Amino acid sequence: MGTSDPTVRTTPAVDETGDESSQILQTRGLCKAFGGLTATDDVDFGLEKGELRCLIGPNGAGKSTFLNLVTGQLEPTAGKIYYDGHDITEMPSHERVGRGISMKFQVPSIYEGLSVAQNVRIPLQQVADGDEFESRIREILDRFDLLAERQTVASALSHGQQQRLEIGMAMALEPKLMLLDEPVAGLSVEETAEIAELLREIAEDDGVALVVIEHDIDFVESIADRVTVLDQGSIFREGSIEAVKADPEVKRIYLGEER
Amino acid sequence: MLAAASVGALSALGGCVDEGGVLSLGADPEKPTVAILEDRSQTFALTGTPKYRATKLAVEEINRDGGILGQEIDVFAPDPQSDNMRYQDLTRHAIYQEDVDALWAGYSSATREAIRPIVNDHEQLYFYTTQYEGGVCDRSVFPLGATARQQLGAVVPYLIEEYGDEIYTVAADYNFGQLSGDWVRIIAEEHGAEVVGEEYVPLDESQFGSTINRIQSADPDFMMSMLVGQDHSAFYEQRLASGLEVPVGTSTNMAQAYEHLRIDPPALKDVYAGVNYMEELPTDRNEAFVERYHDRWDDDGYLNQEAQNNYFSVYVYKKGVERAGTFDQAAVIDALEEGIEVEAPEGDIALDPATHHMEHNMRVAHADENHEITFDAERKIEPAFLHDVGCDLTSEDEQTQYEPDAFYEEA
Amino acid sequence: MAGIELLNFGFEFVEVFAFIVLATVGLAVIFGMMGIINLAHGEFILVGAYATTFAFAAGLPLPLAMLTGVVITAVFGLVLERFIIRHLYGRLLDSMVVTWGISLVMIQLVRIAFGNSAPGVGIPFGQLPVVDGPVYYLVLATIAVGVLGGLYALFAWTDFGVRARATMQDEETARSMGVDTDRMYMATFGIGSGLAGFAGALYAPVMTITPEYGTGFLVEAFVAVVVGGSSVIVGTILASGFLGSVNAAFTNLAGTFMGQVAMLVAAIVAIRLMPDGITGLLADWRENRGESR
Amino acid sequence: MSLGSDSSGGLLAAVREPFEGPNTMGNTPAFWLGLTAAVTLLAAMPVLFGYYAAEIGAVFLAYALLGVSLCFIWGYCGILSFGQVAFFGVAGYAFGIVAINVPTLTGLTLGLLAAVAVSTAFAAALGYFMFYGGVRDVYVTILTLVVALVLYTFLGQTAGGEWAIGDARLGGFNGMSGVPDLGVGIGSVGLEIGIVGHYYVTLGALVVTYLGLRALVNSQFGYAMVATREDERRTEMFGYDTTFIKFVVFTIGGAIAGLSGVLFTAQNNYIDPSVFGITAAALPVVWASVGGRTSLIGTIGAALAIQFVDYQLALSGSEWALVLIGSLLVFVILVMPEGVAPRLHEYVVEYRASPDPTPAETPAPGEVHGGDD
Repeated sequence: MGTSDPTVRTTPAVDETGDESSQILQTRGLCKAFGGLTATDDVDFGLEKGELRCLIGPNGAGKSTFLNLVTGQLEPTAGKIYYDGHDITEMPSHERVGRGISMKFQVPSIYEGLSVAQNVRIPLQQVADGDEFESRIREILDRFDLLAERQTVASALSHGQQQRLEIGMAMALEPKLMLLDEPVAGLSVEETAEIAELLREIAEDDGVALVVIEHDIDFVESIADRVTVLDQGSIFREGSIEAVKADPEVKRIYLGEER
Repeated sequence: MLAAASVGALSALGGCVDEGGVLSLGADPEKPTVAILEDRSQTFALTGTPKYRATKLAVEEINRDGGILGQEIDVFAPDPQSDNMRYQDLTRHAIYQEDVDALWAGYSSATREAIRPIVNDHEQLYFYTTQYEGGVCDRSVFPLGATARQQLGAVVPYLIEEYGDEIYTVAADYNFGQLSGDWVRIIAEEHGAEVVGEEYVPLDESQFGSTINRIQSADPDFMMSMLVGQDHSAFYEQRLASGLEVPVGTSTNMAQAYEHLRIDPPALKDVYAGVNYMEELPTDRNEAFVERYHDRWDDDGYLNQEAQNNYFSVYVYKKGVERAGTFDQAAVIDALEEGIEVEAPEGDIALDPATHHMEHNMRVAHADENHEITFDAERKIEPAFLHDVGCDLTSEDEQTQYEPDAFYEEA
Repeated sequence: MAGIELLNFGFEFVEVFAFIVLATVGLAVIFGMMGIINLAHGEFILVGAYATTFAFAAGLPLPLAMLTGVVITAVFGLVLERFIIRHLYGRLLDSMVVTWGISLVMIQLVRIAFGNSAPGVGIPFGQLPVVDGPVYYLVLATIAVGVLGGLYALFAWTDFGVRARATMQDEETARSMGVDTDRMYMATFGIGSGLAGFAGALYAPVMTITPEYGTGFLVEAFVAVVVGGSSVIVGTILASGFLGSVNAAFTNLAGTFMGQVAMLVAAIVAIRLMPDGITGLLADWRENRGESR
Repeated sequence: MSLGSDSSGGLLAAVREPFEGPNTMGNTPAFWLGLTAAVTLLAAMPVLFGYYAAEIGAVFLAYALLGVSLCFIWGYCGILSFGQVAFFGVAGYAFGIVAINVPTLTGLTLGLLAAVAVSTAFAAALGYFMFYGGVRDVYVTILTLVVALVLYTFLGQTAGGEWAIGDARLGGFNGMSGVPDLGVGIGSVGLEIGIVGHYYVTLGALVVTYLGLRALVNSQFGYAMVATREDERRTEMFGYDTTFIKFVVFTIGGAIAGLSGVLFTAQNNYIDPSVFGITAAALPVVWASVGGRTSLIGTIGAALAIQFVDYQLALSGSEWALVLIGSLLVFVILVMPEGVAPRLHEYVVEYRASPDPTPAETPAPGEVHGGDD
C-alpha cells in the first residue's frame, strides 16, 4: 500500500491512477484518529461507477468512520478523498450531497414527526421543480411500495417500511453514489430479501454506485460481487466474495472479534 | 408603496373613529375623580403603601369637610404593583375610562418617565411627590417632593461643617444616584470641599465588601450614601460588621424606607439624612397628623416623607381648584401657577409657580446608636436649580427634564 | 501597597469563586446527570434562604437554621421532581420552559405570601485583619471547597456514585444492569435541590432576602454551568475559576458593573469557542475514541 | 384586508395556494373565513371602543408580533431563543435614538428602517457567532437569555449624561422618554401616524407578517426549516446547509422582533431596560408554548388572550397574574406539549374525519394533513 506518508500523495488521483473515467470514489491515504486511537488508517479505496461494493469487517474496524469521512460528517486527520475525479476532502457535507453523494444511516433516520410524503419532499426539492413535486413523490413512493402510507406520520411505519422510506429518500436526490450503513439490521428474512432486490435494482437500473456496510454475509453474497474487508482501520482484503470468504485470515479476524 | 397606500386608507379610516368609540361607556363626567396610582405590592410596596394611604386620608378629610367646590371627590386607585407597564396601562385607563381630574402616581423616577408621555399627550394634571433627582420642567406635571439639590443642600454643607471636607460618594447606579452624585460634587465645590471617591453600585447588588474596602483606604471625613432599595439596605449591616466608622450623609435612607426602624441598631449610627419630613418630627401639627393617619389606617406602618408630600399635595390641588372655580385641568394648572401656600405637616410651604416645584422646610435628621432621631439645621430651601436654567412654566410651556451637568462645570 | 492590592484581589477572587461554586453546584449536578437546565434554580436557592431566615427568626441557631433550609429545599425539589420534572426527561427544551414557568410562579407566590423582604440574619464571625472584609467570606470559600470535595467523594467512592455515573453515561445499559434509573434521577434532583438550598442558606446573612433573591445567583450559575459543560465537578471548578478571576480582576480595576459585564462577555466568548463547555473540549481532546458519532 | 373576497367561496384557491401547506394549520375555506372575521373584528375595535382600545390594543398587537418571531424560529426551526426581547428592545432603542434626533417625517421613516436593520444585523451577528461556532440546543437558549440580561444590565446603567447619542439620552433605568410617534414620508410629503393610525399600522404589520411567514414556511425553504428542526444531521445529508438555514431563520426572527419593538416603542413614546428583563423575556415563550409553537395563529391568539387577561387582572389590582401565567405554561407543557391551537386543530380534523366527511372538506391537491406535530 505504498508509502506511509500520506502527504506525498497530494496530486489529484486522476493523474496518479489514470482511470478517471471509471472511478466514482477514491480515497488516498485516508486517516482518522480520535485522540490516541486510529479509527481509519491509511485507506486507499476505489469504487467504479455503478459498482455495488460491500464493506465488511469486525466491530471497530472503522467502517462507519470511513463512511462518515466520505460524507464529510468527520474530517480526516490526513489523506484525500476524490469524488468523480474532484478533490472533495475540504468540501462541507451538504455540498458533497449536492454533487450526488447520498447516505442512508444505520438507525433509520427519517423525519419521524412528518408524513411520508413530506419526508420524501425534503430531499426531492433539492433536485426537482415545484410543479413536479406531487408526481415525483407519487413515483418514488410507488417504487418503494409506500404509496398507501403517504399521509401516515413516519413514526407510525413498521421498521421495514422505515428502511424503505429512507432508501427512497436517499434515491430522491438522484445520487451517483449511495452509502448505506447496515440497511437490513433488524429486518425479517422477507424484508431483507426485498431490500436486497431494491439495492440490486438501484445499482443495475439506476446506475448508482453503492457502498454497503453489512455484517450479514449471506446478504452480502446476495448483492455484491466484490467486498472490501476492513480491520483495525486498514483495508485487510479486497476481492470477490468467494475469495474473501475462503480466506482463512478473514475468518480469523472475524472469529477473534465475534467469538 | 403598498404600505403608504394602506396607511393612507387607514388614516382615512382613523378619521372616522370617534375618540370615545361607538360603544364606549365613559365615566360620569359630572363627578370629580382623582387617580391614586401608588404601589401597594412588590418592589416599592414599602414606600408606596404609605403614599397611597396618606392620599386617601387627605381625600377623605376633604370629602368629610364638604368636598371641593361642594362636590365629593371619587377615587380611582388600583394597585400598579411596581410595574411600569402596568402604570402605563392604568394611566391610560384613568384618563380614558375614568376621565380623572388629577393624577397622583408613582414612586420611582422610572415610573414617572414611563407615564409622562401619556400624561403629556392628554395634558393630564399630574402630581409626582417622591423626592427625586430634580429638573423636570413640564406644563402638566407638578413634582412636589424635595429635589436632590434641596435634600443634599441641607445635609452636605452641614456635614462639611461638622466633620471636614473630604467626601466619598456611594450611590445607586441609575439616574437618581448618578445625578445625586453630580449634586454632591457641585455642592461640595460651592462649600470648598472635595469628593475624594465616587462609586455607583448596581441596584441589585447587596454585597458591599469591596466598596467598604475602598472607602476605608480612601479614608474620607464623611461619606454620602445615595443607596436605594432592598438590596442596598444590606450596606448598613455590612458597614457595621466591617467596623467602618465614617459618618454617613444620605438623601435616600431613613425618611423613605425607614431603615432606622427596620434594621437593628446600631447599624445606622451616625447617619445624617437631609429631609423635608420624617414621622418623628416633634411639632404639634405633625403629631396631630401622625395620629390622624394611624387612626385611619389602624396599624403601625411608618408614615414616610413621600406620604406627607402626597398628603399636602392633595390640599394644594384643592386650593388650585377653588381658585380656578372649576375642575377643568388647564384652568387648575393656571390657578396653581398663581402660587399656592399650604400648611403642611412639615411646616408652612409654598408652591413655586415658575417651576411647579415646592420650596421645602429642609432639616438634617440624625440617628444615634439607638436609632433615635433628632433634627437640626432647619431652613427653607427653594427649588433653585430650575430657576437657574431658566425654566418658567408661567411664560413658556415645556416638557423637559434638565440635568445639572449641562449647567455646572463641576458636574 | 502592591502587596495589599494583591491581597485585596485575592480576597475578591476567593469571594467570587466561592459564590460561583456554591451558586452553580446544585444546577451542575442536575445538568450533568440529567441534562436538564433547571431555570427555577434561583428559586430553589430562594426557598433555602427563606427557610433559613424564618428558622433563624424562630430561634434556631444559625447552623441548624441553615440545615433546615437545605432539608426543606431538598424535599421541595423531590416533590417537584415527582409531580412535574419527571415527565420531562429527554425533553430538553420543554424542561427549560417548564422550569421557567415554575420560577415565575414561585417568585410571585413568595412575594404574595411573605411580602417584599424577609427578616435579616446578621453576618457571623466579624472582621478580617489586614484585608477588610468579613471572616465569613473565607468560611464560605472553605465550604465551597468542602462541597466540591464531598461531591467528588460521593461520585467516586460510594455505591450511589457508581450507579449515578453509570446512569449518566448510558441509561439503557445501567438499567439493564439493575440500576433503578428512575430513583437515581429522583435522588440526583434531590441532591441538586439540596445544594441549591445550601447556597441560599449560606448567603442569607450576606444578601438582602427579597423575592428576587434567586435571580442574583441565576446568571452566574447558568453561565458557569454552560461554560463548565456536563462534567459536574471539574466543570464547576474550571468555570468558577475562570469566571471568578475575570470578575475579580475587572471589579478591582473598574468597579462592580464592569466586573459583571466582563464576566458575561468572557462567558459568551467561551461558549462560542467551546460549544460543549470546557469539559466538553477536554473530553473531545482526550476521550473521544468511539468509532461512530 | 383584501382577503375578504378570497375566502368567501374558495373560488380563488389559487390566491390561497402559496399560503397553504402541511406546515401550517388552517388550509380550508372555513379557516380563511374565520381569519377574515377575526381581522375585521380587530379592525373594528377602535371604532367600537374608541382611542382607548386603539392605544391598549396596539400594544397587544405588537406583543403578538413578538410572539410570532419566536414561534417562527422555535416552532419551525427548533431554535429556542429566550432572548427575542433583545432584538425587540434594541430596535426600540434604535428607533428612539433616530426619531428623537430627527423628528421629521424623513427621520421617522429612516428611524423605522434603521431600527429594523439594527435588530436584523444584531440577530445576524449573534446567529453567525452561535451557529457557525457550533453552539446548539440548550446552549443557544442560555446564550440568548444571557445576551438579553447583559443588555438589561448595560442599559440600566446608562443614566449618565455621557450615554447620549445626539439629543437622545439612553436614560438608564428610567428609560428613554419622548420618543415620537411613527411617521412615514420624505420631506413634507407623508403621514404622521396618530393613535388610531398606529393601531391599524400594527394590525397591518401583524397580518402581513403572518401571511408572509405562512407563505415562507410552506415554501421549499419552509420544508428545509422543518427538516432542520426534525433532524439536523439528516437534513445536512440531504444536501441542505443547515447552519445557513438556522442563521437565516434566526436573522428573520430578529427582524420581526425588531419591527414589533419599534411599534411598541413608538406607541408608548418610551422604552426602558425592563423590556430586556427576565419577566419580559419569558412572555414570548409563554405565548408560543401555550398557543402552540408550531402554529403562528395559535401564538398570536395566545399573546392577545394572555395579555388581555393580564391587563384585566392589572385593572383589578390582582397580584396573581404572574402566578397564573407561569402555571398556565407548566400546565400546557405537561398536558398538551404541542400547545392549544395544534390540539384544537387535531380535534377539528378528527371530528371532520370520523363521521361522514362532507365533500367540501376533501383536501385540495398538494395538501397533506397530519404533518403538523
